[in-house]
Amino acid sequence: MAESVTKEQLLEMYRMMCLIRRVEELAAKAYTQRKIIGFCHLYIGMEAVAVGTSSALRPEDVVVAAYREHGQILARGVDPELVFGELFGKRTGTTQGVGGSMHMASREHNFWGGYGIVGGHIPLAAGAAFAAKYKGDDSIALVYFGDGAAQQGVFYEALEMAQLWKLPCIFLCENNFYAMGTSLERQSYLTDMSRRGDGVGMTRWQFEGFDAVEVHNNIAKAAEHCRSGKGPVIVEAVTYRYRGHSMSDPAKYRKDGELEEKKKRDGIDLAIDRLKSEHGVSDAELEAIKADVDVQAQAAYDAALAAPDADPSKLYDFTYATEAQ
Amino acid sequence: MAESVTKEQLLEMYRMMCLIRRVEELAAKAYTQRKIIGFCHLYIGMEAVAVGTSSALRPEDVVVAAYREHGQILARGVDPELVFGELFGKRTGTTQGVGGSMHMASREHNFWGGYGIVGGHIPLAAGAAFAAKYKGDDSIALVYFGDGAAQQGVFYEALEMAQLWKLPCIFLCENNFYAMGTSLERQSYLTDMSRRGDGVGMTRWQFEGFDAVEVHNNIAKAAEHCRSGKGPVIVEAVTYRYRGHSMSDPAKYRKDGELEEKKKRDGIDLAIDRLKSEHGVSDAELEAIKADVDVQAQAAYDAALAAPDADPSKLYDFTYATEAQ
Amino acid sequence: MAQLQLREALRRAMQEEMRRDERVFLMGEEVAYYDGAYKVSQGMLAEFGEKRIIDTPIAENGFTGIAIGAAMAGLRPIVEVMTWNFALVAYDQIINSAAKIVQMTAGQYQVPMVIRGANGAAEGLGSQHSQALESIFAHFPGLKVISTATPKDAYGLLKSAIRDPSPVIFMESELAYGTKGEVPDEEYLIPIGKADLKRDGTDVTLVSWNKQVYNCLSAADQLAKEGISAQVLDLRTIRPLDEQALFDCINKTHRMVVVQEGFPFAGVASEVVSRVQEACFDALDAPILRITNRDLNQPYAPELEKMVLPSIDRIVAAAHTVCGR
Amino acid sequence: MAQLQLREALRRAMQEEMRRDERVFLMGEEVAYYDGAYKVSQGMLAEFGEKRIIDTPIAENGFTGIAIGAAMAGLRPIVEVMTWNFALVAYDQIINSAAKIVQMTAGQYQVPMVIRGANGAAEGLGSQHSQALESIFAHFPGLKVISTATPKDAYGLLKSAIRDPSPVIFMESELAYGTKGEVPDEEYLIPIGKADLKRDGTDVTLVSWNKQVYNCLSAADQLAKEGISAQVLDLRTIRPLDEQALFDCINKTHRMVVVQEGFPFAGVASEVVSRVQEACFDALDAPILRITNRDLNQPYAPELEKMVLPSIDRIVAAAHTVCGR
Ligand SMILES: Cc1ncc(C[n+]2csc(CCOP(=O)(O)OP(=O)(O)O)c2C)c(N)n1
Ligand SMILES: Cc1ncc(C[n+]2csc(CCOP(=O)(O)OP(=O)(O)O)c2C)c(N)n1
Ligand SMILES: [Mg+2]
Ligand SMILES: [Mg+2]
Repeated sequence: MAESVTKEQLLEMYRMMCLIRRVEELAAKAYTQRKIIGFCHLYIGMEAVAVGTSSALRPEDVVVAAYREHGQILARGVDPELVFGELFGKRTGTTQGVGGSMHMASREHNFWGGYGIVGGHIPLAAGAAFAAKYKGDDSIALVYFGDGAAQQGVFYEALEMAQLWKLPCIFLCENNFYAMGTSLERQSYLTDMSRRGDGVGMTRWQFEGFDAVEVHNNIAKAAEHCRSGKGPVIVEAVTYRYRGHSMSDPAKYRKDGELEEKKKRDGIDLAIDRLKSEHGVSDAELEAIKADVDVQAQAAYDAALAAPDADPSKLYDFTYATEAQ
Repeated sequence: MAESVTKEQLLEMYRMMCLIRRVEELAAKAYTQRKIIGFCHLYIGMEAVAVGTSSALRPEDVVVAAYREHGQILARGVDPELVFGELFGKRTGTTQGVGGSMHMASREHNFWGGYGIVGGHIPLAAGAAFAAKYKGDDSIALVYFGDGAAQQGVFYEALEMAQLWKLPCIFLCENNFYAMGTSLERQSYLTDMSRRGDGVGMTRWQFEGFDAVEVHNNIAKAAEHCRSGKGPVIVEAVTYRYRGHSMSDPAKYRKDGELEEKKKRDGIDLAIDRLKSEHGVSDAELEAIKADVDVQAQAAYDAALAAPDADPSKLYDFTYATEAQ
Repeated sequence: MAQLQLREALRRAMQEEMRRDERVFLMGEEVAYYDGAYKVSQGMLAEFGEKRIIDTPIAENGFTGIAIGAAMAGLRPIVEVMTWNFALVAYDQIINSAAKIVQMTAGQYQVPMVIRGANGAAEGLGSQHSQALESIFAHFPGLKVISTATPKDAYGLLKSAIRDPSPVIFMESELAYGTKGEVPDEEYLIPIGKADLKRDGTDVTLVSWNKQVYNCLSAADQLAKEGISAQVLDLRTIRPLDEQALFDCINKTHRMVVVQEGFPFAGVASEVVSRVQEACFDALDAPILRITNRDLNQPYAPELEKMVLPSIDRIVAAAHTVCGR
Repeated sequence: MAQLQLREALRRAMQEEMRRDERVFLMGEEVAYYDGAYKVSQGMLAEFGEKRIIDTPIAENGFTGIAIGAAMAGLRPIVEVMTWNFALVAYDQIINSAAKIVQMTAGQYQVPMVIRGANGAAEGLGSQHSQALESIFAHFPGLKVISTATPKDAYGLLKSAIRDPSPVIFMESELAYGTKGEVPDEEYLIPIGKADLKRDGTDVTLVSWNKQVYNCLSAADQLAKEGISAQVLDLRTIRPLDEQALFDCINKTHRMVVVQEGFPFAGVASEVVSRVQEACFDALDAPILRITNRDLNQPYAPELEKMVLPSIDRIVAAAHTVCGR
C-alpha cells in the first residue's frame, strides 16, 4: 500500500519523527535538571504511530489524547516551542503552564488532551464524533489510548454507543505491551487489543505501528470507513516504548534483549530505509534534515526556557468559562 | 438433555414456578393497596430462569442478584413469608424491613442482593468467585443481570478479571429484551448478549430461558465448567417479562401481539407439558400442587402482614459492622 | 399566570431553549420513547425528533463523557441522569472531565452543558436510591450546582443553566415533580447564584433549598403561631453560594437554622455554617444549627425512613433552641 | 525504636497483618512485580507470593467491586488505588456497595476491607492528579476514613484498619512516603477515631491531619517565636470524628484554625467548624477560620501550585487573626 504516501510526505514524516524524538530527548534531560516536574511520559519509540496517524487525518478532525501526548501534539503540527513552554510551566506553553506534561491542548489544531485519568478521555472522542454527526459535517474523531486503558469500563461504554449510533470515530489502541510495569499478558487475557470491539460488533483490525507508512495507510482506511458513514472502527497499532513508563521508571521489567529486538523495527530507521530504497533519497539529505531538526528543537527549547513563567494574575481565570464560545 | 432432571425434581421446579408467580401476583395487588411502597419489579414470566438455575447449583454456591429478585430468592429456598415481610417493611422480612423489594438477602442461603444500581452487583459475584478460589473450596458464584446491565462498564471490567484470573463465576444474562422501556435493539448493537464475552475471550453461549429443564441443563454445564477450574462463562437465557418494568410502568412500548406470542412459551405451561408427556403426571396432581402453593403463598402473605413493623430501636444498628464475622 | 407542575416547568424550559438554539439536545435513559422515567420530557421526542431527544444505553459514565465531548465540540447537551444516585457511576467524568476541562486547556475549551435529574429520597426507595448528593458535586470548582423544587425557580434557572457556558449540575425532586406552582406566562431567566427570600421574618432565618424549602415554610407557619417570626431563605443555587444573602439574613435575625436533606458530614449545610460564622461572627446570638438526615443510610420501612429525614418538627425544635424559647 | 519512612511503616503494618491472618491480601495496580507505584509494597510479592499480592488491570471500579465481594465472602482485602484521584472511577462501588452492604443486608454481610493510597498534591501533577478527597468519602455513613502522613500513626492505624470489620478508606501522602519518623519496635495498634495532640499550647488550636500537620507544627514554631502558644491537634481519623478532642481544645484555647488540604466547599474543615461552633458556641472567642486550598483546580506551574495550597504563612496569618494580634 506504500504508494499512498508520496516522497514529500514521507520526508515530512521522517522529519517529524526525528523532531519528536529530539524534543523528547531534550525533555528527558531537562527533567533530570528539574526544569520539568511532575509526571513526564515520553513517546520515544512510538513516533511512527502519531506521525502516520496525523498525516492521514484532516485539520478539522478532532484528535483526543491522554498523558503520553508530546509526540502526538507535535505530529498534529503544534510548535515545539509551545510544547517545551508547557513542560517548563511557562505562560507561552500550550496551556499557559497550567497543564504541564500531561495536559497539552490546542484548539487551533483540534487537539484535545492530554488527559490524566486512564481511559477517561475515550468517551470525549466519541462525543466529538457525535457532534460531527449532529452538525452534519464530514469531520471525524480519533482517540489514542493504551493497551492498559482498554480495561476501563468507560472505554467499552463509549465503544457501544459509537457502534449503536454509527459515530465517525477511530478508536486507536497504541499497544506498547506495557501498562506502567505490567506486561500485556499479565493484565489482559486477550493480547490482540482490537478484539475488544468484538463484544459490541465493531469493525476492527490490527497493524504494525513502527512503519509510519503502514500506520498512515491503515488510518487512512479507517478514516475513509468513518467518513463514509459506516460508523466507528477500532484499530490497534502494535508498537513499543523505549523508555520507562514515566521519568521515574527504570523499566526493569523488560525481558532480556526485548528492547534491542524491538529497536530493530525503529520507526525512524524504517523511514530511512524506505526513503533510500523506494525514493532514492541520499544519506546526506537525510542527515541534513536530522541536523535541521536538532537545531529547531534546541531553538524551541531555548526560547521556551527564556519565556516568562506562568502568569499568577491568571490563577482564577480558568475555573469557569467566561463567555460562550 | 431432559433426562438430567428427574420427575421429582421437575415436580419441585413446577411447584416453585407456581409459587413465585403466586407470590408476585399477591405482591402486585398489595402494591396497589400501598402495603408495598417504593419500586417493585416483578419476575412474572421469567420464573423458569431462576428455578432452573437454582436447581443446578449447590447450597454453598453464592448467588448474586439485582432488584428483580423476588423470584430468584424464592427459588433459592427462602421462605415466602420472609419475602412478603420485607415487601411490607416488617422486622420479620429478609432484611428486617430495611431493604424493601430491591434489597433482599439471605446469608443462610448464600443469596447476595438485591442491588439497586444497574450492573453494580456484577463485580461482587466475581469477588465471591475470587474468594472461593482463594480459599480453595469448590464452590462457585453466579450472577443474574439484565440485557440493560450488560452496558455498564463495570460489567466488562469484571468479565476481564474473571477471565484473566480464571474465577469460577457464571455470568448469567437474563435477556428479557427490555431495559425499562427501551427495547434491546435500541440500546445494543448486538442483540446476542452472550457475545459480550468475545471482547475478553470468554466461553459463552445462549439458550432458551422459558424451559426450566433447558435452563437447568445449561447452568449445570456452566457450573461444571467453572467447578473444574476452566474459568468463568457468560451465558444468556432468552426470556421475557410479562409485567411492566416496575409497578408504575404500563408497558405500552411492546409491539402488538408480542406479549401473547411470548406467553405461548410460558415456563409453567412448558413444565406441565413435560410432566404430563414425559412423566405421566395427571392434571389432578398438577392442580393439587398449584392449589397447595396458593394456600402456602396466602398463608405467608397473611403471616407477614400480621408481623410487627420494622424495629425503630435498630435504626442505628446497620451502619457499621459490629464485630468481625 | 399558569399553574404548572415542576415537571412541566422543567419541560417548558427545555422546549423553549431547544427551539431557540439548535445546538441544545437532550440525552439520557428513557427520555425519548418513554417520555422520561418521570415524564419530564413528555412529548419532546414528538416535537424534536430522534436526533435531538436521544435514548441511551444504561452507561452513565459513557454517555456523560460523550456529552462532555459534544459540548467541547460546540453543542449544548442536556443530560438526564434519571436520579442523581445513578450519577455516581458517572462521577469520574463529571469531576475529572466536566469540572476540569476549562482549566486543563487553559480556557481553550468549554463544557457548556446541564446534567439534570431527581435528587433526594422519594418514598421507600432504600439506601441506594434515596441519596441527596449536592455536597459531593458542589465540592468541586469548575461545576455550578443548582438544586430546586419550585416550578417557578426551576423554569428560570434551568433556562439560565442551559445558556451558561459552564457545566451545571441541576438537581430536581422526584417527590415534587407533580407539585404545582405559579409560573409566569412570559419568558424569564433567573440568574444562577442568587438566593430567594421565600418568606420574610425577624427572629430566625431558616436556610434551605429544594424540597426542604416546603418543610421550612410549614415550620415557619407553625412558629408564627407560637409567636416566633421565621424567615425562609431558599438558596436555589448551591455553587456559587449566595454569601451576601446569607450574611444579610444573619445580620437581620442573628439566629439561623440550615436545613439540608442528605448526609450531614461535610454537607452543604456545614459549608453554610462555616461561612456565616466566619464572616458574621459578631452577629450571631446563638450557634447555627443544622437539620439534616440522620447520619445513616436510608432504610425502606416508612416509619424508619421518616426518622432519618429532616422533618417539620425537627426544624421547629431547632428554631426554638436557637431562639432560646 | 526504629526510624522508618512512611512507606516502610505502612509496609510493616501490612506484612505483620498478612502473617497474622491468611485472609488478608493486597491487590491493586503495580503492587506485586513492580513493588508498588510508590514502593509501599516492596518485597511483599517475594514474601507472600502471587496468590496474596495481586497485580490488577487498570479497572478500579471492577477490582474494588471484586474486593468488596471477596470481603463479603470472608476475606480481608487491602486495595491499593495508587492515588485517590483514580478512585473516582471506583466511586460507585465504594459508595453504593462498600458503604451500604451492611445496611442493605441488615447486618447479614460485612465488608471488612481497607482501600488505601496516596492523597493530595505531590508536585506539578496538575488538576487531575493532585486532589485531596477526604470529604467526598467521609460524607457517607458506612465508611470509616483515616488520613495520616506520620509513620508512627500510619503503622498503628493501618493495622487497626485491616482488623476492622467495616470498610476503611485509608489516605496517605505521596510527598510524605519518604518522610521518616520514629516507630516503636514492638507491635501496637492505634484506635480508629482518636485524635492526637501533636503539640500542646494555650492560645490557639491548629487542627489538621495528613501532611498539613507538618505545616501546622512549623507554623506553631513560628508563632511561638512571636509569643503565641499554638497547639496542634492531628485528627488522624476523619470519620468517625473525634469530637471530644475538638471540644477539649476549643474549651482550652477558645480560638481555632482548621487546616485542610483540598477544596474548601463542604470540606472536612467545614464539618469541624460546624460541629465545634454548634457544641461549644460560648467557648469561642473568635470565629473559627479555615485554611484550605484556594477554590481552584490545581495548576501545574510550581509558583501557581504553591499559591493554591495551604502554606505555613497562611496558617500563621490565620492564627494572628483569631488571636487578634
Ligand atoms: C484511572 C487511573 N488509574 C491508574 C492511573 C495510573 N496510570 C497512569 S498511566 C498507567 C498505565 C497506562 O497504560 P497504557 O494504557 O498501556 O498506556 P501507556 O502508558 O502504555 O501509553 C497507569 C496505571 C491513572 N492515571 N488513572
Ligand atoms: C446505574 C443505574 N442507572 C439507571 C438505573 C435505573 N434503572 C433501573 S432498572 C433499569 C433497567 C435495567 O434493565 P435490565 O438490565 O435489562 O434488567 P431488567 O429490569 O430487564 O430485569 C434502569 C435503567 C439504575 N437503577 N442504575
Ligand atoms: Mg501501554
Ligand atoms: Mg431487561
